Amino acid sequence: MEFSRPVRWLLLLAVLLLAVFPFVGADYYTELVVRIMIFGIFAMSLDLLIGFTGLVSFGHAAFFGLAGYVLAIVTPESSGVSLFWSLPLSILASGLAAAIIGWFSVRTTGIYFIMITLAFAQMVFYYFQEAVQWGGSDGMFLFFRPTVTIGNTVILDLEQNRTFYYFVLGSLVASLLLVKRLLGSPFGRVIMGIKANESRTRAIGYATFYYKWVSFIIAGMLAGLAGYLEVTHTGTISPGYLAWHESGIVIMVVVLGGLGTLYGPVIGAFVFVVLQDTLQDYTSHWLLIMGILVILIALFLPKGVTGLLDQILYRQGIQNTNNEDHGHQDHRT
Amino acid sequence: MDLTVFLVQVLNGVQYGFLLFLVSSGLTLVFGIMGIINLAHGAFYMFGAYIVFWLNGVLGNFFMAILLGVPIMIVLSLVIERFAISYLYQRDHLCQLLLTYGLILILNEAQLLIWGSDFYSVPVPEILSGRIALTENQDYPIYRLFISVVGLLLAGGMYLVIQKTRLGMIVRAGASNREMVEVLGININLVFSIVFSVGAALAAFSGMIAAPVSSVFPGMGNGILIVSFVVVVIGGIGSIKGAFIGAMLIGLATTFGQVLLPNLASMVVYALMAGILVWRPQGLYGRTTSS
Amino acid sequence: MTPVILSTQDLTAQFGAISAVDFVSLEFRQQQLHAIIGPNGAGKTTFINLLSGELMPTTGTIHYLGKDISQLSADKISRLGIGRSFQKTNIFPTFSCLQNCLLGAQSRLPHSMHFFQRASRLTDVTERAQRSLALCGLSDRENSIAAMMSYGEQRQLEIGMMLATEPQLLLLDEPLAGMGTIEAQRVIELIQALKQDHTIILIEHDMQAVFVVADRLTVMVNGKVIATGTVAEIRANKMVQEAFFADEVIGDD
Amino acid sequence: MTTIFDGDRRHFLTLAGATAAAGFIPTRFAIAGNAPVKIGILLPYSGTYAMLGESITNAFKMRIDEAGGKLGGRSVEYVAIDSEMSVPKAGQNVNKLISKQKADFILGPVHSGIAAVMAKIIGKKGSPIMIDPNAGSNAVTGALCAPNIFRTSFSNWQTAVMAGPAMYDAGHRTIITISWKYGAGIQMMQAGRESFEKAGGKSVKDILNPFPSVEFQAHLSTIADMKPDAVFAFFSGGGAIKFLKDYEAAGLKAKIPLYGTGFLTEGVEKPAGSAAEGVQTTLHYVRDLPNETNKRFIANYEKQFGAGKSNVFAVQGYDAASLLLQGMAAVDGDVGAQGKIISAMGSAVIDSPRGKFTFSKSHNPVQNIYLREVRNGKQVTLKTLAKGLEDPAVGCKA
Repeated sequence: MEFSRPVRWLLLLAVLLLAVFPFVGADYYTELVVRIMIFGIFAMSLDLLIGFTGLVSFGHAAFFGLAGYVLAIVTPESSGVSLFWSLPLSILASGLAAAIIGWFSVRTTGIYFIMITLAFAQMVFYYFQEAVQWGGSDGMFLFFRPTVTIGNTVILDLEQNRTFYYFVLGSLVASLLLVKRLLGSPFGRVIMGIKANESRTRAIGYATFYYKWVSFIIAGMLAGLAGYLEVTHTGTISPGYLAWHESGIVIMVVVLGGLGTLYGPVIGAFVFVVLQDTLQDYTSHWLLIMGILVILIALFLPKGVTGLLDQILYRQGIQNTNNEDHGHQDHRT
Repeated sequence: MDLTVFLVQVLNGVQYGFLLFLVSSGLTLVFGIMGIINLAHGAFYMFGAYIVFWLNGVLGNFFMAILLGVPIMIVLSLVIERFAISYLYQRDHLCQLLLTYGLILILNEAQLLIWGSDFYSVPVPEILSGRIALTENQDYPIYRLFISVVGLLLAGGMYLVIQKTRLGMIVRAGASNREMVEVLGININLVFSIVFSVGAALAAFSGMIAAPVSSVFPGMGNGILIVSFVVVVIGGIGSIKGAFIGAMLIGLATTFGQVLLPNLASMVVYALMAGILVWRPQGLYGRTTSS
Repeated sequence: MTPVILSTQDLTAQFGAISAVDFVSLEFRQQQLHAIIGPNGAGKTTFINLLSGELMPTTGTIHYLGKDISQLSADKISRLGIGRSFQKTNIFPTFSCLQNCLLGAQSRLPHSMHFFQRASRLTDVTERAQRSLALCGLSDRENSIAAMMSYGEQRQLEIGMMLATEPQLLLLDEPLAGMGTIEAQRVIELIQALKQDHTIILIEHDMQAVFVVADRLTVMVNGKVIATGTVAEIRANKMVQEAFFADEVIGDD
Repeated sequence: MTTIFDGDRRHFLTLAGATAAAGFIPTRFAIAGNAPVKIGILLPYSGTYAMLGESITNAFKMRIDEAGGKLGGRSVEYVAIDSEMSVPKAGQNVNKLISKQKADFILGPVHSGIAAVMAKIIGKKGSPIMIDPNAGSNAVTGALCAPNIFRTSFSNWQTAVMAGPAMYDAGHRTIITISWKYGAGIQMMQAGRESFEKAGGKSVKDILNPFPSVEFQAHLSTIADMKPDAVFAFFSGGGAIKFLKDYEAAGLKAKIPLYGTGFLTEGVEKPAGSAAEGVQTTLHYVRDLPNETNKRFIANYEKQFGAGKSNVFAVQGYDAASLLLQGMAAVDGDVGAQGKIISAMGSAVIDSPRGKFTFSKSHNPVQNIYLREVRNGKQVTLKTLAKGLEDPAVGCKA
């Protein structure tokens, strides 16, 4: 997995723009960008499953919400907890849940996989919905953001919105590089093979189950990171975060941005959040417009915004650009 | 729990199962024959309920309202099939999820624009409004028994259609295989149009039948959607028999879950589904084809 | 005669009331090309599917180098050194030719659960992939996307990808099916070359080709073996002629 | 640490993390007096509770229009967002109203979970002023209370706490409580049960149905089997209609009297039909209250929005506007003088359709609670159970 040259430059430019944004953007929009970046990490984690492993998970919100709940549960009402243990703990919790759910789900394919991931996510959803000790359907608050201190020195004060902004930006860039690296690894090669042709991958000697399973776990952990950041950002968590609607929306965002591109889902998150924010201002029936947009995307933009971008960049058919992409990649290998 | 209470609860579970079967039968048809995941199924259910409320008000007769309402829904669903769904037959599940998700949003808003946000109710028709004494304290409404009878008739009817008719032959042939059906000299587009509208009409019909007991309100389709998916998947996609068994299982599991495991009641259904899929990944009566 | 590399004992695959493979007991010897012929529906592909682990046998066993492999999954069997090609071309359509072979070559690592190592730095994997691409005659198509190549080239690529897994035993399921004469000739030459250092089990409809390349022949009809022997023996076998050649248009699929 | 001291009241509010708020201190206080006052509204306009959101909005606007369409001499602009009843979206929606739309006041929500999120954010910021026109979560004027948070509806505790004695006085000695398993339901159920047991009765079983499931049949069989003297229920909207109908259809209504908090029958008298007849509930409002304000309110509202459309939710929206009118009148429309507005609102006497009421220290209505019964499809007052009932505001430290 390598980005083509123009895409690389565009990404670099995007990161630079994001880095200076807090200095030029109004506070409200800075907040909005934080939300977009967190959503972007979440969508990117799902892209690892849908776009690269070929697993359409309809329960991804469960891992997002679960990590958020873990942070809210371990944080007392009087002070923040250290990020150094709460972040790994939250991510591990999501990873563990993904390991258990994945162990059962990854055996199935197609519609059944979609449905069994939905079923497990609904179980997690209802668990928190009914867990009165954790706020039931109203959810919980996080009164203090996690602390990043060594000894008595404050390394990062996440309560400061600007610091938190850069922390999220850093997480986004790190996640992108990490997943990109993952896809360039032997493991990445195998999961992409599974997406392209699973039975063939098995027939040349890969126990595909384990690769799908591990991919499911990694995606769950990355979703956990996003969930951790989200709760740190908003200060609340509720079962609604784990509901099937959220799983549906994140699928939509991934497709909107462009499957199997990693950066596409981040663009998808951007488009979705900005659209939602703008439409809301004009009409309380904005869901109607959103519905029409969703249908148009499904019908006419199956490769998402990045597919459109590709066409503009190369001024030719997408198939050919793919061809070139792979060409570049192989010369480098 | 003594025997009487147990039996009453079994009756409750079975009765709920029939209602679930009514809703799920259309879903499993569309699922199985067309390979379409129709998330908008719940929205059709809701539309059915609203239409019967509206027509019942105009005509003053519940059965006439259904008789007129079902064709309306068939027309509506044919339009949707032609202008949206039909573009998706060769696409993957992902596009279907998206498109039908968009349909939910549109249909929900359309409902608000047409009928507003008030709660409505549809009176139980006079001849079915009686009750039967069940135990010393509890009666059983005749209308609920009527729902069961309708469910039973529908199950029987679908069984006959599938076993005895040409459409049924296509279903049994495993119509996910387009080429094969086309080789048989059948206009597949026509078949798909019919199946989709029958599926939508069944959803709407079950919304109509359920309206007198459930009341009519915005968002009423959301809750029923997921549970009918569970039914279909447990039973095996495309299997009417499976949907029937699945509906009964979920009906009973819900009822006894509420009574015996009040703290886990809503998880029981999903645990059951996960368990069955782990045991039989293609559902109870699903075909073992990879999709 | 060379030692036995693979043998089946009463191997059976039952689908409902039909036995696609019916109590087949066969021996395959090292360094031989053993072809299996028979009319459509004779159970040849099912037989290959049993050998490669795509299907589990209803009864009977398969021994490979003395080891019972009848309950092993496809990936495990591949790792033992049995490679296969499919009747319908089965490659990674979205990958380039080299990527197809890279994935094949990489499968010989003890495992691929390396998450941060760069796959491009596995030099021996890359070399092996390039070598097998050269073997199947597609060196100059390294970066072509598989789906966009001609049908014949795709079949070549499938063999290349299989070779990248360094198999000892090749299971080839109708490698010539649907090919033009020139393409077919190229593949026959490829098979001839592979014969030098591989054991091959070949299913093929093109009798001319089979008679040229095969050392031994087995004829299957209705899931049963009706004869096994050298090319000359089979040609002379009356029963085979009646059961098979009579109604089979040779070379047609 | 930043401390915003509110000179007019004893309350003050500390903000943890000084700079958290620094970037957000709005500049709107400087806006010239002629610009319209902006009311940010976060209410449901889709889904099951859309009717509540619309009733509140309609009545709020109607009240402002009655007062000449002006607040403290300034015209009024509304910015409404559909809350979609989504707790996850609550934070962003509130931030949008505050930071992007620069709303001077926030009206909302309906849902208790959203109310908690809003109260936390708005309370922590210290501005603007939020008026909760429905959500009854005890915490809004309890643990989450803040000077700039007001409520014109009720606390869940208030709506249910008089039901216990009422049922006991009617001769019932055992009850079963049944409700949805979510915040509001649990709070009402607890208040109802505790007050009943305090009066001397016994609650034999608490049934919690998963929210928002409307499958009650199994529970009805349990009730029929256990035969309590009465049943105390909390459901609302579509769920309430379904419960009432199922309860009647199971033949229980004639044998085991049904009680509830007012929402069980409020606004659903017509669709529930005979199933609601005779059901007694406790609430802070009844449609037939004889005061003049109520008569005028109902007449005006139903003239504009249709016969039979007025309900308690509209009353709460109406009173929210009354409260704001008083606050803004005290400062002649200078929204910058938040301290003075709060002070005026806190000491306001609202001439409400429910009767006159005032506010507690935690800004929750101090109001009467009535026992009501549905007769011929209409709510009828049976008696006043409590006069000037004040919520204990558990956990309010402001």
